Amino acid sequence: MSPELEILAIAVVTAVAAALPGTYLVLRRTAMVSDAISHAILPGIVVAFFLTQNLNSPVLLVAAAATGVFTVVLIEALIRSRLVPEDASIGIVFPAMFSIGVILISRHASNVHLDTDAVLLGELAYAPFQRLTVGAVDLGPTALWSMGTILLVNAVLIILAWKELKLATVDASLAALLGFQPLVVHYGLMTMVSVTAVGAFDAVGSILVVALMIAPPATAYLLAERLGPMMGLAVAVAAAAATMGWAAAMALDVSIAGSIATACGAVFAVSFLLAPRRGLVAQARRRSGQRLDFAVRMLLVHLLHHEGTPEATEECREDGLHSHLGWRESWTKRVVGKAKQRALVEESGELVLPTDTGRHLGNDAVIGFSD
Amino acid sequence: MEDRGVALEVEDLTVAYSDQPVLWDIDLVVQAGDKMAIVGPNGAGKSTLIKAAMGLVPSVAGEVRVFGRPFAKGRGEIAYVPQRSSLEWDFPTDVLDVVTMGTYGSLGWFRRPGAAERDRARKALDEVTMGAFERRPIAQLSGGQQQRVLLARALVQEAPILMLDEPFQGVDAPTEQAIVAVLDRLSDDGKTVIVVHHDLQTVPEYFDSVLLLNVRAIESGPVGDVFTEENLRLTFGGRVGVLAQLAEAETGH
Amino acid sequence: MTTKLQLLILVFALATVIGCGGGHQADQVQGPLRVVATTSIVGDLARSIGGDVIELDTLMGAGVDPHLYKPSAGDVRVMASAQMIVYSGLHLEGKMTEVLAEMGTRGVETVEVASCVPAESLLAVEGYDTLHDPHVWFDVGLWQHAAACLRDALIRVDPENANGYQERGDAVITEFADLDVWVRERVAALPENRRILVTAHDAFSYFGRAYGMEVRGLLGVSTAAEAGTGDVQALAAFIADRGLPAVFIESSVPPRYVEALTEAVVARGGDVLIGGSLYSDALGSPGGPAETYVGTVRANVDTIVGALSGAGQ
Amino acid sequence: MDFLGDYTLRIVALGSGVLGAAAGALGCFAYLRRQSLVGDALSHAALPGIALVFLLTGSKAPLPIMIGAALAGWIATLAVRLVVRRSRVPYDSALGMALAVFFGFGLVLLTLIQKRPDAAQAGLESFLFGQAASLLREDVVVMSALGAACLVVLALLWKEFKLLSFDTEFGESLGRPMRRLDGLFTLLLVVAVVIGLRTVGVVLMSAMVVAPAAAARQVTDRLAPMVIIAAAIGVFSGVTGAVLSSVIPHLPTGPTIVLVLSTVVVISLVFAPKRGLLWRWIRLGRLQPAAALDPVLMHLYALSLQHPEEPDHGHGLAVLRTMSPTGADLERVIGDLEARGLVSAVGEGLWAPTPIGRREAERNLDREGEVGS
Repeated sequence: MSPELEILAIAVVTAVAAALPGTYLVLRRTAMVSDAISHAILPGIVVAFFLTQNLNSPVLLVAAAATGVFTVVLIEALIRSRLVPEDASIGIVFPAMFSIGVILISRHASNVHLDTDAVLLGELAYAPFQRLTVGAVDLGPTALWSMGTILLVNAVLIILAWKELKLATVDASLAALLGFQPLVVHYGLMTMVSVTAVGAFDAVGSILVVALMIAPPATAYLLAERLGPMMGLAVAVAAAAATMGWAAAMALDVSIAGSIATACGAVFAVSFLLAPRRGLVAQARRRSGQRLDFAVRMLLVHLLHHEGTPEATEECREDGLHSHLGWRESWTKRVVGKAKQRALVEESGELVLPTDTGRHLGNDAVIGFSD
Repeated sequence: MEDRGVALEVEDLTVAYSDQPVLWDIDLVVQAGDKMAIVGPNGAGKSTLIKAAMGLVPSVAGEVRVFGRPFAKGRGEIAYVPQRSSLEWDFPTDVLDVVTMGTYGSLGWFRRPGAAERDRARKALDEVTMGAFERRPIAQLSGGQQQRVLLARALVQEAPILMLDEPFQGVDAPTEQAIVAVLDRLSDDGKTVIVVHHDLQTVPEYFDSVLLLNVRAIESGPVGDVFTEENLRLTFGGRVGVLAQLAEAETGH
Repeated sequence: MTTKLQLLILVFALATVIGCGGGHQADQVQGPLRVVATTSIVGDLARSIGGDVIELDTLMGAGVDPHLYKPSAGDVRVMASAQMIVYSGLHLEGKMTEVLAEMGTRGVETVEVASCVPAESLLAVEGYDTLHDPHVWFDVGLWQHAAACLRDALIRVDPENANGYQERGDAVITEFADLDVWVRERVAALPENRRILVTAHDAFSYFGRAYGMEVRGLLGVSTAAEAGTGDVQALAAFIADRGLPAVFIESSVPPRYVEALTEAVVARGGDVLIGGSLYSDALGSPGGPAETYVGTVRANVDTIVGALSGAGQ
Repeated sequence: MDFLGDYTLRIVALGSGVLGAAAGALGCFAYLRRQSLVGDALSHAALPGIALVFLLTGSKAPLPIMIGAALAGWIATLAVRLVVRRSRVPYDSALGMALAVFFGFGLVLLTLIQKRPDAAQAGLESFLFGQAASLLREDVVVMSALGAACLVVLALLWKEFKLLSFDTEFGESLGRPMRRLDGLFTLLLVVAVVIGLRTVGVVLMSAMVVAPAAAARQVTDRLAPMVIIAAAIGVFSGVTGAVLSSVIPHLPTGPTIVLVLSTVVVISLVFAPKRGLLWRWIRLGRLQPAAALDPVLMHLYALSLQHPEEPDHGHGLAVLRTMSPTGADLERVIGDLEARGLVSAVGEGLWAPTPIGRREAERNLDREGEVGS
């Protein structure tokens, strides 16, 4: 595989690995945890550096993951105290954690090039150049293996604990009633989020992780009604956005992570506009469709009302309808056209008369009940 | 009932969420002084109807007139009591403050409520027998007390029309009695009261007119004329339980 | 349960497919030696020694701070097809340094120029014996080692053009030697009590040691570090006490830190100006006087000496 | 030590204090409206604005850069508002998405800028962000003016902003333009946050919005005191942090202020009268009805549902302990529940809810159902 294709593979694997736990984050309204972790892991990295005195040690990565777990536990404990809402809990914990890291650096290591970026690789473009070799055999980029493993573990855990996770996400009190342990399931999920996030920070960078954890599941949320399809869609959207962003970055020679994050936004924006049922366009279409539908019924009611009465020749003339109904002429034409098309009315000379179907429908409308 | 003029007139109101019409071509005339219940099964669009009539949810089509004037000009004539559960009860404020919010409409911009406004609020609180609770943080209220506070807030608005969304949902018996008493008093004073209601049994007792709603307006008018088994079957689709409830209601009164 | 089992099997099957990615080799194509340099300062060195014989790509252009560099998609191709990669090292390029070092173990010729400097000449970071300040190039004498190192590496990798490399390399080393003397003379012309360089961040330690200037910075090298109110006060007191006429901003650091410093000095009754902007981790714009390493060093020294010897008592 | 005599300390303490007051007050509304993380989101979302301004003007002049940043942030918040209003995507997801997508787009622009051989780009992305120790006199003047303006707007529109945070629908039913008020409030927040980013940096600004409000909320049940207390906490933390970092060498000012703020939050969470954790713990010991008792009762109720035919089927403490591994003192909680007649012993170490306990549990469930819907 060429390095470009390896990057694509890493991007897709990371995207899928992040979208899986991301789906639960979106549903649980704790999406911002992903960003909070990216700030909050700093003190863990710093302390691990003090212990190892080595910026390249894998211990730093492990410490980052452990700090991530600690962060979500802290946030969760605050939320559970019910003294502070979710978003504020996140907003209290991560600045405090980050500040501890900054103070440690400023006091003890201000001349070491030590920060989150310097410790976690965080850059897709370099990922193909860090490779896993056993003996003389090149097994491919390290990031592909690490993210592949995380993806595998996430997928297996989610499949095994599907029911429990679903319940704990959708309705924690019901889960408790049914004898599940939402706390255990929840902390398990949060550990998954944290490990995935830190692993992915190392592979692709923090901002892309935040984008991949939130945007694909949010896009899927626009399109799907149930958890299973939503997660499937999230995975598909994540992979598609990663591929599109990658291709755009290659074509324009720009930041790959930035491009994929932008693609995530673009995919969401398109779904937001064009989603078949929930999209803005569909909403607007439906409005105008309903207006027309509604007008057709009004027309029928009007025609029925005057059918067979002396003023019918006046009231039901095609060219006079608009003034009687108080409609604009062009709109009236559209409504009559629609009614004709649905065979609800027919022309009889200058008059518009309801057909049998139209009469039926109109009567229903008058009675006000047809469900 | 003598004709005291039309308080609220809804014409051709259609509302849709997603692709389902929630309300379909609703026509409704409410006479001034009426005590009207809006009744229908879950998902019939009862709450949506009063929200749409208040302009709180966008409607696809239709018109609302208040005392013959377009809604935009007549909005000040309506006081609205939202569903209790739609509010953030953990908000840092006390009972008197919430009730005083009812005076904000008449205060206009920038002016702060003063002693006069607080007095009005206290009177309203007394009327719902919550006078002793004026300094109580709202987070510490029971469901029934919350409901009475919201009613008091609407009373303070001194509007000729009141719309209440499920005021009896999950409240205790004393609260229910207190609310009914207030509604009766309002009606006696010539105010118009429109209530989204879910308990069929109490309709004949509490209200003098009723709108049967299931996406469409099935029928509306005086309880005696409209609240029939046939109409209820049309409204509720002949569900078991509903008719039993009705039977119970008939034997009860 | 069967669906669960099927799903699990699917997952593992996918994992196997992904796992069989396999490796790649940089394709060997005939033509000029393809060299990739990281920072603009290293790129300038490679250009001077390699001349037109090599095909040089410099990843970070003028003004790009190596701490903050964001690679673009094109860099992947450039790096993958490189026959030789030249980088500054000692963690200047952050995590990239580590990646490049690893590439060096896999057949790509990599040259970490800062590590060519004799170990005893490197400044250790206070408190960490194994870590060193990467800003070696401000000591022009030390940068001669970098030039020699790169020259030898080019000769080794591309013996056909050895003569050219040797010639240009020697010329560069001579030029640096002259520059070193020039800088020394310029700084020596300053009165002794004016030989103090105050900047926003600590990038000038090698410069200070080599040319006899005391160096003070407000911020450390780490982009995450922050200054304390006490640090600003202490540095302001120091400047006021010494009656220093000028302090300096850097092109890549917001001027407000140094502005806060000068405000504080003025409030203490001192009279200090911002003496100008120094180039720290990157060269100036092409076409300007600081487009080369030599030009940048000259520009910095002119700025420093000009401001410190100027107004004042 | 002569605190007030020193210029730097005076400026830093004053600046942090003013910012603390304004952010603390505005932050209360942000906190109550669940917009606590707007500061963090804006600091990322500003990047494309910064990059575009540089692409257009080629300079890092602070004012255009700040305007670009504020505009990008403002557009991001508008996008969040649109998404939340017109779809079912929750607010926090929309916010996180705006943050990441805007920042990602900013990265794309930055890599384009990097290709331009232009030394003026040096340090572009860090140019927006200040540090508390480097506050300038000019900053203090600007912050005081804008802070005062914010407080004046808050005071003038007090009841409208209260409606906005408590019951938007009711506000609308009064005919108030709640959407425009929402836009105005968000604009105030954006301006305050961007000024804060420029002067004291991302993390301190994020904390200044959330922490004072969270701490103040614990100690009062009314809005006006909450806003005043939050502003006071902001001032106190700003000044204390500045003094500490002046006295102790190499103690960075911004993070110190954040830790002072965090300490205040922890203290208020633990010691707040009536709400605080300590209070809760004491109540647990004192046979008072307490929310903390509920989980154990709920678990016992849930367990009993598994034996519908056998209402008196008892369960041991070991089972309960696995259900609530929070380390609560189960013996005491159970004793307390028994004293209140909510549970009874049905065997050696076995407990079951009484009928009253069942009703209580069912009521709790109803309550949670309502909150959830």
